[in-house]
Amino acid sequence: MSKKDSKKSVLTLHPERCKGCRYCIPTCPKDAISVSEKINQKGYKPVMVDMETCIGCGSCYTICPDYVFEIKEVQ
Amino acid sequence: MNSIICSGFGGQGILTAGLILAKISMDGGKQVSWVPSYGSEMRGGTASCAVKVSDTEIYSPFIKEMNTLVAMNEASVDTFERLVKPGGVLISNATLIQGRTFRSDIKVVEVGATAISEELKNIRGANLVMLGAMIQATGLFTPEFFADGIDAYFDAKGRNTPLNRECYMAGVTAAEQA
Amino acid sequence: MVERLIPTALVEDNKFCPGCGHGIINRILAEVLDEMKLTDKAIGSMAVGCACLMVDTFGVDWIQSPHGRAAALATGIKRCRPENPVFTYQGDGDSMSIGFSETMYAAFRNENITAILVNNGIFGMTGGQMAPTSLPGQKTVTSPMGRNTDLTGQPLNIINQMKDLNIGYLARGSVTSIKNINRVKKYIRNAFETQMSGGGYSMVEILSPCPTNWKMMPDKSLEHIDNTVTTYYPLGEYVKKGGDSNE
Amino acid sequence: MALKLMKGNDALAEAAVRAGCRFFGGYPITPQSEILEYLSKRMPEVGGHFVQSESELAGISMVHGAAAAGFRTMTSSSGPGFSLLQEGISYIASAELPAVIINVQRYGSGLGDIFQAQGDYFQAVKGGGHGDYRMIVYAPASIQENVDFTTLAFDKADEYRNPVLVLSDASIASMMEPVDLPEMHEHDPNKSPHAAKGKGNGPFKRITSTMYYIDDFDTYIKTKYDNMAANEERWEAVQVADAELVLVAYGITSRICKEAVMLAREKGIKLGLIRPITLWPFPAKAFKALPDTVASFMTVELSPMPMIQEDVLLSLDTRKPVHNFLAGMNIPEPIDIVEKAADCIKQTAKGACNG
Repeated sequence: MSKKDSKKSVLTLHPERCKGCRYCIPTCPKDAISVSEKINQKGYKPVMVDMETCIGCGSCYTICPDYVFEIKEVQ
Repeated sequence: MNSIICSGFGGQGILTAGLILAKISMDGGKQVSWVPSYGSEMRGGTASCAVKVSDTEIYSPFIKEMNTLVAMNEASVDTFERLVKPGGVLISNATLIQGRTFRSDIKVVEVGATAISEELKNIRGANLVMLGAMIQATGLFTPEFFADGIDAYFDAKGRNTPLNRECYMAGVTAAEQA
Repeated sequence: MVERLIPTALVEDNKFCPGCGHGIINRILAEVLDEMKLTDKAIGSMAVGCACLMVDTFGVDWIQSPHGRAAALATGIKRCRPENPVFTYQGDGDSMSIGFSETMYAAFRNENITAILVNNGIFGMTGGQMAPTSLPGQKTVTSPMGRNTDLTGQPLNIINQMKDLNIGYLARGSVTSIKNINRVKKYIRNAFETQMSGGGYSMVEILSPCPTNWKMMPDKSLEHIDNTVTTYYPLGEYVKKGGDSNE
Repeated sequence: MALKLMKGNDALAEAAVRAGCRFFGGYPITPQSEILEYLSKRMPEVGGHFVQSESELAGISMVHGAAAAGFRTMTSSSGPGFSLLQEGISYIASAELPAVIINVQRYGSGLGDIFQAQGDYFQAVKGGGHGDYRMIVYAPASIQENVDFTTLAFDKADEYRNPVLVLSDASIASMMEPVDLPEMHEHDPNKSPHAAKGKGNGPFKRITSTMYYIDDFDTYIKTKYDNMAANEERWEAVQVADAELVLVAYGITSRICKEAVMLAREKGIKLGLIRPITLWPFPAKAFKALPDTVASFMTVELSPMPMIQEDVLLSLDTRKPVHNFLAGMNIPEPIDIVEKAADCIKQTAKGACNG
């Protein structure tokens, strides 16, 4: 169990999947999500995440209809 | 080719009589068909079935003119007597069909089938009495072969009683004496 | 803290509109199937509507039925393959309008299947026409003056139709918040657990936003569900036979 | 094997069971309800499944589901119910799934009535559902053929992965004749290449319209139905070698026509008979093989309007008169058929045309 304590939740972003619904922005408890300016392959302005602020809580994963976010555990 | 119509009130076991005839004929190596009455003209309580028994292929299973009519009630005679072929046989249930003048160019065998079956305490066996009379009058099969067929038919259903054969044989005897 | 990885059944990006609730529901359904180790055995029955868009992106065996008949197909599948988890995934127009009879009779027979009915109050794929579930006064392309309930009837509450039947599980959730999404995931899990224990018919109705046809921004769509839609279609578990109790 | 005296509907249902059919979904309607009644008892005996569906729409969709699960499966209906089956039949054809459909024809459009008829011909053979599909349609004329062609229908449905129709009628449904039933055949649903059973470790299956996944689908589907048309024609020809007029009739009517042919021959009238056994594909080859003595045709149909007549005309290389005997709701008498045929022979000699 001691190893678990050393793990950290890290967000992986798939901005190419984002359709710009922005459900994630008010859902993020740390206000770490904002809209980027460049347009993705689907034609939307995808969200971007301030990784310094992100705590890897997974709220964005839960609300996102388009599988833009994943939370992975790393050492 | 033998064309037989069995006709009577619904509930007189007339479809079953035809079915027994078809089944025993089949077991006797004949080609057979059995068609129940169908269509609005047959409504109003009268049921009938058309049975063909043949040594050769049966084309149409339907019957317009018949060799033999098994008539359990008055309405059956009204409907079908005129369609019996000249020289054909009409088995008439004399318990219910009385005081009638029949065609003279057919053989009419009057058997009190309902009364006989009542005497034998097997009221549902009136159709078997009629079958006995029909077999005797037409010579379609030997009476004994057909009697064994009736036993086999009810044995297969698991509800045979000696009364079935008795009813049938009473019909054979009545036709002999008629 | 646990990992939140995209479930294995989501084999391609979904094809739904921005802000569509189907995407969220697809993911939580896929999560439940993965967590219960049912993804490899599941057989889905879909019919006609936006749900059809899942046929290439949601990686389980699919059978496509005529419009409305998904529950009848699922009946045929489940009777033949009782060991497999069999589910329907349909919208409200599909399951409650043209398919009302098939939907109700699957419940009436207590078929051991799971029905996921996504209620967004309109026919989505055909362009936002009025559905049985549309709210009184709701403007749609076929009720341009707002739904007149004198002429079209009251909104169809499928839970009310089913809750007195002899069935295994019945619940209604929504996907408007983390809390509601987690709760509806639990409902879906309860539904499949009901099926896998032979508990009979299970159905989860999910209130879901259609920003495109509602002509609302996505965030307003979620507010609309919370503030208005749920007053007609209250959330909660209505029938629950067996399993743990969580509410 | 011992012969069994069976009703048409019962024999058909037993044949389905013996062909390995293990799912039936259907709705009561006269004159096919005995098929449901029989299978409601018989299916559980063989480990199969019977569902009395809430409608024909649901019944055919249950069959669709069972077919997708890899099972041999069947539904049956009649007239008004057959109309409701069309949706599902089109979908099953589109998904290229095997299934057997029974239509025990009854009389009339709308509610109609329960007695024998052949008025569903167009709906059966021209494709009653939407879109581009065909079905092999078998027309049994006896109880034995009810058994034989129901059995064959399951094999052909599997062979072509396509629904197959058995077009019976109220007469054949209710009459009894001796039948020789085939042995029990077990069908392994897991060996059906199309069966949905959960993806396991492999790719997932999408059992939907195959048009989505086949390149040049137009050519593919046309080739499929062309092959069926080329290989599946069946018919019976009776006394056609020297016939002047050939009767054309299927199912129960063909048996009356056979009697009419024999009757005509006794009178020196040279009638023959072509009995289509498959109504689709219509046995055009039977007509191409006829001798030059045949100067005209007469269809005999249990409907008030001609239907088969159209397909006979389409099957003839040369324009020869095609008359019809429209019996409507009445079982025709062989003698009446012979008399009209004799009249048609005379008319033809005078150069009269169709009708």
